[in-house]
Amino acid sequence: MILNPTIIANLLASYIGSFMLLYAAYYGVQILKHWNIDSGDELQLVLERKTYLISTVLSYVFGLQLLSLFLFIFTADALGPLFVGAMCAAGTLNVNGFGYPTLELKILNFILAGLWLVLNHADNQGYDYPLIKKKYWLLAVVAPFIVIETVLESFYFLGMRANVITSCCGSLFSSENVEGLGSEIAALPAKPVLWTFYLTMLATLSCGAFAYLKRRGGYVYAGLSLLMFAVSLLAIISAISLYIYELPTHHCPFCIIMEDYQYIGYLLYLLLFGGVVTGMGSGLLLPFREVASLKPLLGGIIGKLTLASVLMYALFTALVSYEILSSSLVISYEVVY
Amino acid sequence: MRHSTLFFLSLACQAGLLALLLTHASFSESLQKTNLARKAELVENLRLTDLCLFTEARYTRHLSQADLNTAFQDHPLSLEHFPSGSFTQPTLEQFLP
Amino acid sequence: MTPWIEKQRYIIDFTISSLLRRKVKNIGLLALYTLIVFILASTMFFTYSIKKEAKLILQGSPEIVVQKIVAGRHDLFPVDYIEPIKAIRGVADVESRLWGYYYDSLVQANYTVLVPSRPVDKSQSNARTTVVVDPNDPHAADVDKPLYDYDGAAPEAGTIVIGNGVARMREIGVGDFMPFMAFDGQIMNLKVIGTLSAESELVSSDLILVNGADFRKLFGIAEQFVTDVIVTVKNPSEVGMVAGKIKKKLQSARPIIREEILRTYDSIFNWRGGMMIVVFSAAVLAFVIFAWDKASGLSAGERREIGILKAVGWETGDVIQMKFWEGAMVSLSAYFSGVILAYIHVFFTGSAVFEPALKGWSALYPHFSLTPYVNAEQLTTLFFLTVVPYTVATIVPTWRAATIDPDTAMRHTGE
Amino acid sequence: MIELLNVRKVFNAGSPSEFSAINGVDLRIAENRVTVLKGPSGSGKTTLLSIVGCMSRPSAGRVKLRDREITSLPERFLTDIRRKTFGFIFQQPNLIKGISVLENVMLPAYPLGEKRTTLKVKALHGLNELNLSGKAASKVEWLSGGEAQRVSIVRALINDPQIIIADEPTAHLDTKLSYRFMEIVEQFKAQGKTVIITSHDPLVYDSKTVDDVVNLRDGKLESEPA
Repeated sequence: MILNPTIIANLLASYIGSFMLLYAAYYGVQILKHWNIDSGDELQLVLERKTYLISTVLSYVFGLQLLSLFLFIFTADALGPLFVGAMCAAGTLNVNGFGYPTLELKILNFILAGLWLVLNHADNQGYDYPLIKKKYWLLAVVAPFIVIETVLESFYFLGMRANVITSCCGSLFSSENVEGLGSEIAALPAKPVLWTFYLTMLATLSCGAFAYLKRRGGYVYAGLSLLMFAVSLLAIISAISLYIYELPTHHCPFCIIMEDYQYIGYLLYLLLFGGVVTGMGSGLLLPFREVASLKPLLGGIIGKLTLASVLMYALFTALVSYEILSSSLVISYEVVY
Repeated sequence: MRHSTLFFLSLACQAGLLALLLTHASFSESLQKTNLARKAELVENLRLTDLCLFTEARYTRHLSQADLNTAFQDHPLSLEHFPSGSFTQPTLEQFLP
Repeated sequence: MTPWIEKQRYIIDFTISSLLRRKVKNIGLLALYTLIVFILASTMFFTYSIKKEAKLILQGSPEIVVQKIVAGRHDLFPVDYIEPIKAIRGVADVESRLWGYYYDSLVQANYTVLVPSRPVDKSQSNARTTVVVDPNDPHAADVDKPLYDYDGAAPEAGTIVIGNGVARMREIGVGDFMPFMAFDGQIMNLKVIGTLSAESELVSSDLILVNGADFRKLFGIAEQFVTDVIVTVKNPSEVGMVAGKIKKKLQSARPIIREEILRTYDSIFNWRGGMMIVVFSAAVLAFVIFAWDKASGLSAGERREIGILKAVGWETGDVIQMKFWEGAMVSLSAYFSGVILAYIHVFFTGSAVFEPALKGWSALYPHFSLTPYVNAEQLTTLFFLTVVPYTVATIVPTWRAATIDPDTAMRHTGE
Repeated sequence: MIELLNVRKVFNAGSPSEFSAINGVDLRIAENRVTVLKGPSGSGKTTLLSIVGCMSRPSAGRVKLRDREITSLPERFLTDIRRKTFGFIFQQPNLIKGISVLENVMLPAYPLGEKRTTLKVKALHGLNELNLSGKAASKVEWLSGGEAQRVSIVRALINDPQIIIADEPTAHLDTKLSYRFMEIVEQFKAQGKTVIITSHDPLVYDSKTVDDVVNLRDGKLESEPA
């Protein structure tokens, strides 16, 4: 293990997050078991009060999850010099087999926690706790993931040995090394990927606008927003990063959050994560439109979420386009690596 | 004035001060660039290998050159009897991969 | 949206006035919190800056140093070994180094005595300043003071160049003589012909540069030995491989690669920073318990206040928000002031608090000012180490406070 | 306006210390009338009042407000109804120390996020009505008992509630101030508000302002009004 302040901070955050979530999930299960809205028993009153605790805890966990996602990448980046051959996060994440799974789970958990908050917000608008059981089932689903994430993260950090020869982003995300998903994504030709990105984005945005204005096609939009999330990540690795780094061979999704690139990555990823959470959240709420106590309000909430999602994706696209246009890199021909 | 205005004002002041200090940091970083380059040049010319931070004992001076003829430091994790041992360790990772 | 903002502002207004009503308690908490942030931030700033500084400065250190090890101990390096190393493919050059330590019983300090090799030839930058110091005019060099009054050439026999720390300790300067006791008890009086600049103290404070012949005379080292050798490699990417070959060829050799030195310094300060944080985590924990206790042990007055708020129409969520703002105010103020104070402490006052610990028993301690390197990573780490535990510790007590029954206000009869 | 059907309230249910404060109360409180809940201490007056005022939920039974069933509403909705419908006057003035009279008065409106300037105008107007305009900036600690009581009345009125609930309002007032309080109640009635008071003070329940008197004993209504 490497004793580094940032690693300690990471582990601390993830233990605290897991602990809080388990605590919340425990009461969530109590609620699932004993909930009876018509009762005026003290038990019911206690459970209703617990819902406040759980939503407070979950909002904190959500915030923590977002911050720790970035902190995690930061740490991975800062540890680069300790490992032979690792120059940035891409290399350090590869130090052992737990790095990338942790990162992927972190992203997944962030989205799940966000969806839970969306559901919670909608539930709080109804006077009879219409979604309470669904909400706590979802919580019960999210909790194990966060625990697994914590376990993986612990293994990742505790299993680190300085001076291990690892690959850096130069070889991992370059197409010389034809193994692994990373390099396969990187090997995708930049231009077609950009075309795909813009076309899917156009479809997503217009579908979102349609869903917002006509209140139809919400499910399609939710699906598209998830697809768009994946396509955007792909595009960042295989094409957009090239324009930001102004290097035709540097495919790294992590370096863009570094100081050298004016922290542009934060904005990009925040918009992207925000877009996918709100977009999927709108789809998540759609089945409950007909619930009596939510009927008058839910349409508005879904509309707002859709709008937020569309705006964030649009802003993301605008930012990406600006980066591409202002970049001095010109991919005028198909680069054959 | 409302308390909340005062609060946000003081928060903004603190954040501003911090931002100022960070600007100072990046400013002095670039200011120190030539200075650092010259220090690096001196290091290069004299073939130095270590910082002159811990001068209390011979073996703490050139940490990377590990002068092994000294007590209390044959084991890499042995406790130091010199106070600077609380800041540095006898070198660990000096062996080839 | 506007009602929401207005509501938050009302809540903040109220929170602040309620904090101010319990001034002593809250200022105590804030001061303690700030102190915790200050200590952690100072540690991080210091270790991080020194790490970065080491990394930048030592960029110029030798690619490979080869020592000889006998029975696991550092031994003099035979000159005969140089030729076999030169013969290894990929080796550009091999230079010998002569250096050692000298204990000065007068001031109880250890000096590093070093014989400078010829300066690295950099054809592109021949602009190195060479100042011939006139011994009769001590201020001659101040006109346009270069960083180094030293051009890298080895001093002539009988003369030395000293580091600024040595000059400071012995209160000597250019033109003075410095006596050394040689291995055989002979006294050698060497003349100081130059000092290394004060700005370079972090690397040169304890140096004494001598002539090769003087060095051998001082320490009694025979001509066929040197301290160690430096190997330069033609292709920088082959350093590791060349080092491996040297080790293979000369079993008793111990090659040290520059990258390893840099990595090691990185690890050392990482480890130390982490160590400090582990040590201080006891303090953080104590603080968190204190915060928990403060948040959960509501006084009768506070309970009554919350009861009134709830009775007049505040909802549980509103009280939670109030408590959230309370926590945010305390932790943000403490965080910012702690970080600002730490910055001032480390970069303006030269880590006055840490100096005794760093200095240890050193008689000769370099004077140096660190170049500030502060980045988002450090600030986020600090945030996680201080604000997050505090916030989490207060969630449950907050919720407890917020769910006080509104009718407590009604049931309250006595004042 | 408010209808209680077979309402019970049990504390510490299931434990040996279980006791029921309210035992099957049926009650209708009509609009624009002054109702007094009368009974010895421990008869469940305050508990009943807190159920009527949406501060707590009954263990069983139904509560209807303007024909809307509110028995099992979650707290956040109940609070929302409460702060818009009810104004509370307590036995103690229950003012928060350390902040000004004006801020105390504005307190119930904070969660509604009204604009501060309009809220301030409203609060000053309310203080003016009860001859307290000179005290707006002063601290609560400096008020006399009667002034504190009136400040708490202004606070109860800040959200313009339809129903005023007063719990033993005259318990700590002398005769003169108690009469003054009943005058204020009279004004409420004139403004078309509904007033519910708990009291065992004859000065209150024998007042000509009072329309209905409900007798409570051991958590039950006494059939014959005294």
